[in-house]
Amino acid sequence: MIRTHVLVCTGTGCTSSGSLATRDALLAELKKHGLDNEIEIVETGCMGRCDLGPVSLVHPDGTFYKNVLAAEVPKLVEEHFLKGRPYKKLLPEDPTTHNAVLTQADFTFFNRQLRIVRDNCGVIDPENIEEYIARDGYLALGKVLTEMKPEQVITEIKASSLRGRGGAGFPTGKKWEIMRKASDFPKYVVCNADEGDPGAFMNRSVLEGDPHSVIEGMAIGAYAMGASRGFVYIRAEYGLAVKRLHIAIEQAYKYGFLGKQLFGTNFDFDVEVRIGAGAFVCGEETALMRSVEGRRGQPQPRPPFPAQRGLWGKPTNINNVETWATIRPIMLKGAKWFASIGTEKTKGTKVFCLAGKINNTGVAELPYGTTLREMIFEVGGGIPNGKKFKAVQTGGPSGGVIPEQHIDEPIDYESLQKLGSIMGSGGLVVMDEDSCMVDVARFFLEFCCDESCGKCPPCRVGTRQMLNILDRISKGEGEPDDIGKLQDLAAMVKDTSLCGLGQTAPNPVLTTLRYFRQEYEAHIHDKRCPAQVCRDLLSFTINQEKCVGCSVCARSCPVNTIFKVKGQKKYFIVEEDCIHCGACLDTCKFDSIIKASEGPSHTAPPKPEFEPIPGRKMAVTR
Amino acid sequence: MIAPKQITVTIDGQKCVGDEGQTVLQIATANHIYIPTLCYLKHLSSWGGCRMCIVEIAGSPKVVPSCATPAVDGTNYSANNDRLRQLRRLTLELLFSERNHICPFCPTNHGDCELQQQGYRHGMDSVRYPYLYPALPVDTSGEYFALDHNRCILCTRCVRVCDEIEGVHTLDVAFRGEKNRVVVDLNGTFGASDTCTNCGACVAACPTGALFDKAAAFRGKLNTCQVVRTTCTECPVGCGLLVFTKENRIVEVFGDHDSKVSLGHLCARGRYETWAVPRERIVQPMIRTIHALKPVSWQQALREIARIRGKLDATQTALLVSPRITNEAAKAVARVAARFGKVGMFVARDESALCEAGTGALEGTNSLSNADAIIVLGAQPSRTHGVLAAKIRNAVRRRRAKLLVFHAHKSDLDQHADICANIVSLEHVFWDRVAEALKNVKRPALVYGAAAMTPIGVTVMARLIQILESNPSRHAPVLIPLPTSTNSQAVAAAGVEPVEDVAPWLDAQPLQYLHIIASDEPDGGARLFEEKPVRVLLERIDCVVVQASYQSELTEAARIVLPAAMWSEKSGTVTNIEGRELPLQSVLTPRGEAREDARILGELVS
Amino acid sequence: MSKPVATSTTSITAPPRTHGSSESTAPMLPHHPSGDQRFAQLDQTMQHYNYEPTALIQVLHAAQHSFGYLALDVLRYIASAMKLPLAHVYGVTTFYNFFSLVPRGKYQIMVCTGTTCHVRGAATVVERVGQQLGIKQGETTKDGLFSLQTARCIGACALAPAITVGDDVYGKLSPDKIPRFCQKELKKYV
Amino acid sequence: MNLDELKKLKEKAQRQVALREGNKKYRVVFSMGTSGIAAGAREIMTTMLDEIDKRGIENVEVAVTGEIGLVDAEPVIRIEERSGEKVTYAKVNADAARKIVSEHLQKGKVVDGLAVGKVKQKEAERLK
Repeated sequence: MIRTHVLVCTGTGCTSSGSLATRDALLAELKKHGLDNEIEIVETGCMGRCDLGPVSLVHPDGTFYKNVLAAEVPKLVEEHFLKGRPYKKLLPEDPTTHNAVLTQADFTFFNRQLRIVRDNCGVIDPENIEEYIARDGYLALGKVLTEMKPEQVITEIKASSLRGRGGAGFPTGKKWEIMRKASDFPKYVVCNADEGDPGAFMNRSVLEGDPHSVIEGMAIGAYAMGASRGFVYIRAEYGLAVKRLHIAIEQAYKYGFLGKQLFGTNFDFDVEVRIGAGAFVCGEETALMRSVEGRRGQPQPRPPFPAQRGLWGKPTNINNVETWATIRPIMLKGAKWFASIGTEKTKGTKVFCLAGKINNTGVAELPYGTTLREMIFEVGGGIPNGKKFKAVQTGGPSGGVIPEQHIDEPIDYESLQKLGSIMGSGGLVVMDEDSCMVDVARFFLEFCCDESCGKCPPCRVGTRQMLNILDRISKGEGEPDDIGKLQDLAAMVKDTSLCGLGQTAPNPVLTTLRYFRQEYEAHIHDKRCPAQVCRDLLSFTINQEKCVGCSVCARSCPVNTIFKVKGQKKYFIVEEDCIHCGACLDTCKFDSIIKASEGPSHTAPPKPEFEPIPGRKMAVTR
Repeated sequence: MIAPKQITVTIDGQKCVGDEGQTVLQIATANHIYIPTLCYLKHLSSWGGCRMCIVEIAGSPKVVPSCATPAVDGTNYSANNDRLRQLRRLTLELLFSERNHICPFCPTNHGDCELQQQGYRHGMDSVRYPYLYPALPVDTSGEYFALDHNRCILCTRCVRVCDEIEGVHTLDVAFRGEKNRVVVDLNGTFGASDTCTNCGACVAACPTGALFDKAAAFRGKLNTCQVVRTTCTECPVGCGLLVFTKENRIVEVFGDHDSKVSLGHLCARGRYETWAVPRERIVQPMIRTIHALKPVSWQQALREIARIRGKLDATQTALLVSPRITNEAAKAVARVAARFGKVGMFVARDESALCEAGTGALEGTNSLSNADAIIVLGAQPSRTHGVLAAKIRNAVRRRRAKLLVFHAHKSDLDQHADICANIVSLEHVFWDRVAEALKNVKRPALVYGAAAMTPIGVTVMARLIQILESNPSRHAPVLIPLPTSTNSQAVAAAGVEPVEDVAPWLDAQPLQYLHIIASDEPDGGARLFEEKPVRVLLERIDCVVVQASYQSELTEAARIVLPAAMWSEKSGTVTNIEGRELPLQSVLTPRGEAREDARILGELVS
Repeated sequence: MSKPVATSTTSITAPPRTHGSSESTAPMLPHHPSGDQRFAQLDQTMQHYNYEPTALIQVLHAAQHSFGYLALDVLRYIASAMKLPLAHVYGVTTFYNFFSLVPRGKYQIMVCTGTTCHVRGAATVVERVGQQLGIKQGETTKDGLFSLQTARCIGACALAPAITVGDDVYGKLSPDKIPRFCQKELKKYV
Repeated sequence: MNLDELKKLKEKAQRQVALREGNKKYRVVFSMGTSGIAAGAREIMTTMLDEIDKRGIENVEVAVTGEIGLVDAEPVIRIEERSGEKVTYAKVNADAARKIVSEHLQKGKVVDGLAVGKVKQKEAERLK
């Protein structure tokens, strides 16, 4: 009998930390001790804490281990599996309570969560359909097909008040109803797995951890709406998710959950995977459909909406991964149960990605209405290195930043919108005092400019013009009327752009202007970057008192602009050639490099005489 | 067909009635409400990219492109208000800042450029944003037109027209975002493209000076030109032309959107070959002296002809005419026929049977647009009847109509064909495949050319018709005969005998006088020499009179040359393959002393 | 510290479709005149998708996988086999970041420049990797081994800043770790 | 596949993942310290695992722990019930192990002759 399951996370995060090597080492070590008949290794999807990877969960005890590198495996096996006590070294510490964590239940990051969508993630082997079946997999589909009429399914979804998890929060039941009523055939359902928001990977974690839940949701939706063919449009960057999805689809066909006459009814349903090729705009419904059709992913005006004219001109319903994965639990546990979770307007839970300057990075599922403070300081464990929280960016490049004064706002569609941001796909990127808001705005705008499909001038040219202004500002070449120009352009791009990408592209600029205008002004008027990020506004000098003359900085300097002061064991940075890359700062062990946010001209000390270096031309001797 | 439901909407406070399914722009235009557009072009799918035609829907903060938004009954739209005007102006500003739109150096400056017009209309007198001006290449390698990327606003009208009307999809947009660019094939050039048909539809569709005709550039503003509507006589399809002229010179030729035959489309021949290719005109009557042809007056020339003919018996004379003559000229030929020993019309090989077969159905060419199977038998429409080929390509590419091509020569249609075969030596199994392909076809069309009139062609055609008729649910196939000569069917109908082999015709009896009406045959009638013996036979004839527009080998062989009016100088009618009588309008006054064929004939016999 | 991991995650070919008619109406294609086996592979992929024009992106993925990049003659081959206009194929190919028309290094070094990586210093990471390899973004090393690119979020935000080399993902590579990373880890690929 | 087949399959598959659900009635804890291993605890455990498997008992999870504290009585097994009841068996041999499975784990009857004492939960807390 198998007495213990060792769950090894093999999601993208943990595999990149070496979880496959861990798995192999575990196999070998268990075999060595003759434990391979009683202890089984299960590869699972993402457990949500990629930053602690490779992570592992031992059942039945529920012990949660972090950083389970292959080298730690012998000791782990000895301690836990032979001696039966937790291997303390690999137990994580809860940054909120500063206690060592034994099980997930002891960990604020996990115990605050309510897992509906990610219920199976990190618990089952995503490549084994039977484990999914064991957790009521495809039961909802079976019941729906044999016991419910399509209209009843839609009524149930409407009763649950489920809103689309892709960003806009459109009521799913209503969307399905419109599609149901469309009279044209055939109809298609599409799963949008083109999670392009930088800083968001909840869809990836669901597809890697529980691909069947998405397939089952799509099948239920297809039945309710009268579709018989579905597509999963997934980013090519998500190799592992693609692989697991393919495996899942293959297995679902084998077990008769896809294909012809499912559950003995007349309902046929086929699913195909379409892999994107790196275009953010393809997350937009109409662009996505063009891409599924093998064309350039350029959006089209709506109306007509996809439910009227979608793929190949036929009615098409597009929902995102998380929405599809929510269907199954609703059908299993009922709309009432689902509607009891969340806020008045937004029901259920949302998977969030916590990233950036935060202690607990990872994927967490919480009910709507959780406040940003709870999210960041409890689930997220606060800001590392004792830094100060500055802002949180929600909704990716289409969203905006929310500053500290609004941190007690509940997270739902309406309140985020009120603050000038959006929910988007649920990415939360936390920024601390070292993040420059002009730089952040510039970063997102550059992203949108790069990813603009170029179909309409406001987005194609407007974002470029805005970016040029921001570029200037971050270089210290800002002009007094730049803020006004930015605001005008932003309003125009927002109003006139064809699709969501352009309509929301100005959001980061608008919100940073709204909450951090003084930072823009510091850049423009004082030529200063308060957060010390914008390179052209920085200066690096060596504290001559502290310098011990070890020469590490000089050797690390890529432009050879650090020289030895003649006759002394000191080094000196010649400002003229300095590119402000910060390599010297990173390498100095004596804390003697000073980074300042004033422009170089403010701080440059008088230049001493240097020792000539053989073979190197002396730079500037002004 | 059920009449579409009527809907009522309010646009800018005005009650407008339209049909369900129409866009806001369509209804507005029909009700004389102007909405500015750039990427929109009637007859093309809407793109909705330029953001000029944006309108507001009452109760919604968002703006929508009226060209792509279906009007909803009872809705209140704003098409022109301060906010929209401001947004449009800013859009224009961004467009002007994007690429090099410095007007004085542009062939469409001063009125022909829609971008410029919109700039004026919206009071866009300055650009507040820095000019981005990437240095982009100019492709001048094309035979008739050039592409200057610096002036492109990426409206994709050219791309859509190339795909949706000409059906070759030589153009597309490549790259992404601000790097977007219109490309030819795999980012090649027009000159090197083997898919481009040079139809020039892209140039006609371009709202700016990005695509321009080399022969028309800087020759005059189109909005100050005279415009004449006439018919193309390059082939028997009979496309409508809009000819722009200035000071008795053609500046530009575009397709006529009101033409029932071509709906505004043209092929390279109709659009360019007739005017953008320099040819040596004959501008004066000429009589051969020992050394060369010497210009004379009409009077002298006619007197000389009368002198020669006076000496001859009618049976020693013959009249050979080109099928390009107008119906009126054909009647004139018929009238004077008795005065010649014989009268003939030179046509291409195997084409006389086509002439005798008469013309096809009246809506023949347009019926291709809803045929669900097209059989092309013994014809090469993409070489000889460009506009028809475009219709075939579109039926196949856009509506997935079946295409069966039976021909000895390769053509670009082959790549679209379900079945493509040489008509000689077909096996039984093959016919099963054909029958299979045509099984559920409801509206077949059969386009057949001269090669279908050969014995084997006739057999194949009989077989095809048999297959089509054995299908119970079909309509009778639409038959479209496709002679290559412009007006041959009408000329034959007027009683002029088609002559495929000129040599035996000439050789049948000793001739002393031969009058050839080559009219404005592009080669000046020299195609007669394709039959080798003709040259020798002509040398034997005492007097050869050639009545032509262009100098050629044929005129070199003539004793007397008469200057004939060319297509743009004629008026009258021609009859196309559908039997439509189409008007020819004279566009220019004849060059030099050129005269219309019918008049010359009349004077000849008076 | 980061560890390289060999994941066979970039397999692009889909499992056989279990629905729809498999009857192919496309003509039998002559093999590519060069006799290059990779074209035969490409034929197979196209056949798998029944030469459906809508599968163009999937076919391009497969082609890039076997050829390393999409040369014009490969595009031409695909266009004629799938009966697609050349310009359309070119337009689609150049729209998507994933496809490259020019040869690239044997290993793609992709520096993630997603939001999280950005706030954790991705821009400096790109610069330092470039300095170490002596190339700029978009370039390939002289030995043809590595090319340096940036990616729009690879979804490894918890490991920011992250880099992928070929199929391997490396995480938590803050700028100061780059010299060591380049000197030690990249050696494995040489 | 129809709904009944699915339900059957589910029951079968549930056993695979049951360990991860964590709400078993019995938890069998083996003392696996040095002396326990020396006294043959590993073999006893294997025997017991086989027996549980053979009888298809599902409501049991098996764990190991360090020295329980009855060095002289090894091999020692403690069976903890969800209710908090704990029973310790000492000097368990293969036969005893099988008997514990059949009696205690399957029928819920404590094997009196082998049990060294029923420990109430409070006491157990104290012992920890």
